[in-house]
Amino acid sequence: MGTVASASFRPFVRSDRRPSAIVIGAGSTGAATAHDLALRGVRVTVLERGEIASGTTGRNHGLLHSGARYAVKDRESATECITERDVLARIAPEVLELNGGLFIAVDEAGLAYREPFLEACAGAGIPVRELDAAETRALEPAVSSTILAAIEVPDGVFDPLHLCLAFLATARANGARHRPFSEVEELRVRGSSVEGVVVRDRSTGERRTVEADVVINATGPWAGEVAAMAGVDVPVVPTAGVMVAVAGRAVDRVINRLDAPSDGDIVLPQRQTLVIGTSSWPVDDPDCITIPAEHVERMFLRGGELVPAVWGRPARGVFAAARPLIGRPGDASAGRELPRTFQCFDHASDGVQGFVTISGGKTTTARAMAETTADIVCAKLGVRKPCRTRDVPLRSYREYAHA
Amino acid sequence: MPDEQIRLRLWRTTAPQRERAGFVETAVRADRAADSVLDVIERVWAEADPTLVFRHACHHASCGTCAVRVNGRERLPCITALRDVWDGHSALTIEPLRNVPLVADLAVDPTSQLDQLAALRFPYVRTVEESVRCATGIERDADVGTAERFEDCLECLACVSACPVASGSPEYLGPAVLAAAQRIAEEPRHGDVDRVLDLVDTDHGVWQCRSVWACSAVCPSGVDPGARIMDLRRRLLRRRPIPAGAPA
Amino acid sequence: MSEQVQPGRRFLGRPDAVEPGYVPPASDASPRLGVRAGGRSRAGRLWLLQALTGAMLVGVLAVHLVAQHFLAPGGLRDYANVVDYLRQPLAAVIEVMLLGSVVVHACLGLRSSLVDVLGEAALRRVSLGLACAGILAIGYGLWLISALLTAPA
Amino acid sequence: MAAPQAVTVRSPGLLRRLAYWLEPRWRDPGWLAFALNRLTGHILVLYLILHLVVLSQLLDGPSGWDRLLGIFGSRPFLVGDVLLIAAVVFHGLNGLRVAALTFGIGARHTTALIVVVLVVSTVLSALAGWAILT
Repeated sequence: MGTVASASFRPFVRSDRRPSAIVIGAGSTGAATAHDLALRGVRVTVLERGEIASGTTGRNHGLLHSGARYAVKDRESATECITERDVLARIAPEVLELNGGLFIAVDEAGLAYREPFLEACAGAGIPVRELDAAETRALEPAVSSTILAAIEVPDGVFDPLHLCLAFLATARANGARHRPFSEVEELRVRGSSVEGVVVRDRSTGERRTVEADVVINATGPWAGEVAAMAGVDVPVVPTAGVMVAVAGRAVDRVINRLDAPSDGDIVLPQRQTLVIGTSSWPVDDPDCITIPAEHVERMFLRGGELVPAVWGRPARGVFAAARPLIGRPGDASAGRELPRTFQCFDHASDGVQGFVTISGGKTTTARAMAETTADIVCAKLGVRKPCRTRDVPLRSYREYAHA
Repeated sequence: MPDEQIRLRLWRTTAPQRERAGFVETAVRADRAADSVLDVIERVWAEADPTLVFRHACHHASCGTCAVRVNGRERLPCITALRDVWDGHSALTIEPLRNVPLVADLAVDPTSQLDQLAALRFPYVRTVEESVRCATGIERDADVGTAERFEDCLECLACVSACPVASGSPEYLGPAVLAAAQRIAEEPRHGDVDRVLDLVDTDHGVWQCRSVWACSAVCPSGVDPGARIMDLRRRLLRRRPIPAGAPA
Repeated sequence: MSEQVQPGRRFLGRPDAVEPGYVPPASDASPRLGVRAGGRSRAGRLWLLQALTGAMLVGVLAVHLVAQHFLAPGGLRDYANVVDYLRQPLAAVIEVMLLGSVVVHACLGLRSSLVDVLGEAALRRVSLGLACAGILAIGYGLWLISALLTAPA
Repeated sequence: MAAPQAVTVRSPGLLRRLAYWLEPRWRDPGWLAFALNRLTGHILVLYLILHLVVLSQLLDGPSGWDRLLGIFGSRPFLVGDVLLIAAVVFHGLNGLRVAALTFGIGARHTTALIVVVLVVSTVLSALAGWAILT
C-alpha cells in the first residue's frame, strides 16, 4: 500500500501505546510534574544529573511559605502559596513541621509595615493572628527582646529532599521511572519536533537515547542552558541567595522580620540548626557560585536582630543556590523585584514541538507548577484526564526505592 | 577567593561497569578558611571530573544524604569545615560509607535500612517534649502547647558505617534502626510499641550490640544510638511475662 | 498503605487531646501475629544469664585465685594441699560455683561471638552443641571433685 | 536515594565475619575495649579447656601431680600465669563496665571508664606479676 506518513501526521497505530514524557530535573518541580503526569496515565521518565534535589530545591531553607512575605508586594504569589500550603499539609503531612511562623517588628520601619501587611494578608486570604509582646515571648523565648508588633502566620518547615522523595515515590508507584545520575547532554530534534534526549549515565558512563512524545525542562536555574539545546531562549535569570546554618535549635517557629522583603529577613529551625536566609545577587553559572563574605556577615547581623541567639555562634553550614527568576537579564539588577511566580513556556510558540519549559516559582508551589505544566503537556498528548494531585495523599518517602 | 590546592583521594568505582574500584587522586582549588568538605567535593565534580557520583541536597545537616568517610571517619561533609580535617598540605581521603550497598563512587543506597525503618513505622516528625529546654537553655512552660519537630535522626547511616558489629554481620539491625525503635518506645504516638519491641528483641537486634559506642561518637545529630540501645535493653528486661490466662 | 483520608497526620499520632478529630491509623496490613505483650526473649534471657554468671565469676574467681595461688606455698598446691583445701565445705561450694559459672559464661561468650558468623539455623545447632559441651564439662568437674574427696588419703 | 543500578551488594566473607573486631578504629576507644574483651575471652576459653584437662592428672595420685608442679612452677609457666591473670582481670573489669552500660551506668563517659579499666587492670596485673615472679 506504501502510503507515506508525513512527519506531521502521526499514524493511528501509535495512539494505543500510552503517551510518554521525559522530565529533565528531579527538583521539587520535576518531582511534582512526574507525579501529576503519572497520575494521569502518562509514561514518565525522570532524568536527573545528580542526586534528587541536589540543585536549587535541596539548598533552600525549607520554608513552607504561607505567602505572608509576598502579600504586600506580589499578591499573586501570596495566594498561590497559601492555597498550596494547605494542599501540601493535606497530601504530605509526614514531611512537614506545621509549627506556624511569627512576623516580628523589631524597629520603627517594621511597625509602620504592620498596617499594609495585615490588610494584604486579609486580601490574600492568609489567616493571621496578632500577638502582644508577652505572648510572643512565651511562645518563643529566644526571640529578640524588642518586639514592637508580632503577627502569627501559618508558615511551616519542610525538608526539601524528603518532599521530593514523597512526590517521586508516589510517581514511581504509578509507573514513572527515575534515572538518577543521568545527565541530559543533547536534545534529539527532528525537523521542528523534539523526539527525545541523549543522556549519559554518570554512574556507569554509558550514553544512550531516550525517546518520548514530550520533553519537559524542569531544571530550575539551568532552564536557559537546557532550552538552548533546542535553540530556544528562555528568560530565566539565575539569582543566588546565601543561607547560613547555625548550630542549636533556638526556636521552633519560623521567625520573619515584619518589614518589606530584605536581606536576612528570616530565621527558621531545621532540625538541630537555625537557618538564616537570604540574600540575592545574579550569577551566570549556577554550578559555581562563590559566596561574597559580606553577605554572610549580613546574615548574622540581620538574623541576630530577630534571634540574638545566633550572635557569636559558629556557622555550621554556609550554602547558596541559584533561584530561577523569570525575567530579562537587564532587569536582574533589582533581583528581588522580579515576580516570584512561575511560568510554563510551551515552545510550540517558538516553533519547536514536543518541548516545554517550566521555571520560576518556589518549592511550596511545586504542585501548582506541576498542575499547570501537566495540563499543557496533556493537551499536547491528547490526554483528557483532570488533575487529581490536590487530594491524592503522597506515599511515604521511604517507599521511594520500592515503588 | 580559594587559593590553596587540595589533593583529594576519592574512592572511585571506575567504568565500564563500575566493578573496578580504588582511590583516584584529584587536585582542586580550596579555601581552607571558608570551605566545607562538601564544597570541595562539589568543586571536583564541577571543575575537575564531572563523572564523580556523590550525594548532596540540603548542605546544612537536615537531609542526611551526603554522609561519607573523611580520613576514615564518618562525617557529614556539608557541615564539616575543611580547616577541621585538613592540615593544609596532606591529601584528604574520602570514601563512601561502609556496611551499606554502594551505588557508585561516594553514593550508597540506603534502601535496606530505610525498609527496616518503614517496617518499624518510624515517624519522621516528633512532638517536642512538654517543657522544652531550647538550645539557649530557656525553659518553656508546658501549657504553651506542643510544637512539632523532625526526628533528630537524619537517617544518614553514619552510625551503621561506624559500627564494627554491622561490618561483620549484615543481619544485625544496626544502630540506626535500634535508635528509631527506642524513639517509638519512648514516644509511641499511637505506634504499636509491643510489636516494635518484639522486632528488636532478637539475637540480631538489641542483644548483638557490643557497646563499642562508635555510633554515638559519629552521630552528627546527637541521637546517641548507644545509650538508646541500652535503654531498649532495660525496657526489654523489665517486660513482665503475661500471667497465664490474662486477657490477650 | 491504607488510603486514610483522615484530616491531619497519617503517621504522626498526635495525642487525641490536641486534635480531637484524629483517628490513629489502623495497624495497617500486618495483624499482630505472635506479638508478645510481655516476657523476655531467648536472646534477652541468655544475655541476663551471661551478665549474672559474669558478676558471680568476679567474686568466685577472686576467691579461687587468692586461695589457690596466693595463699598456697610457692603459688601452687601439691596433691595433699589440694585435697585438704577441697575438704573444707565452703571451699568445695565455691569451687563448684566457679566451675558452673565459668563454663556457662564461656559457652555463652562463644555463642555470642558466633552470632556474627552463623545464620539462624546453624546458630541454633551450635548453641545446642555448646550446651551439651557445657553440661559435660560441669559433669566432669563434679565427678573430678567427688573422686578427689572420696579417694583414699 | 537512587534506584540501585550498579549496586554491589557484597555480604562479608567468612574471614571478615570472624575477624572484623580486629580491624582497628583507633579513634573509638570502645573498639579497643571490645577487641581486647573478645581476645581475652577466647584466650580464657582455651585456658579453661587446658585447665580442666590438666586437672585430670590429679586422679593418678600425688606422685604424678607433684611432679607436674615442678614443670608448672618453672619460669615460662609463671610468666604465662601472669598474662592469664592480666587477661582475666581486664576481661572481668571490662565485662562489668559493659554490663553497667546496659543498666544505664556510665553511658555519658564511656571513654573515661575504658581508661579506668585499662589502668586498673594493668596495675593489678603488675602487682600479681610482682607477687608471682619475685
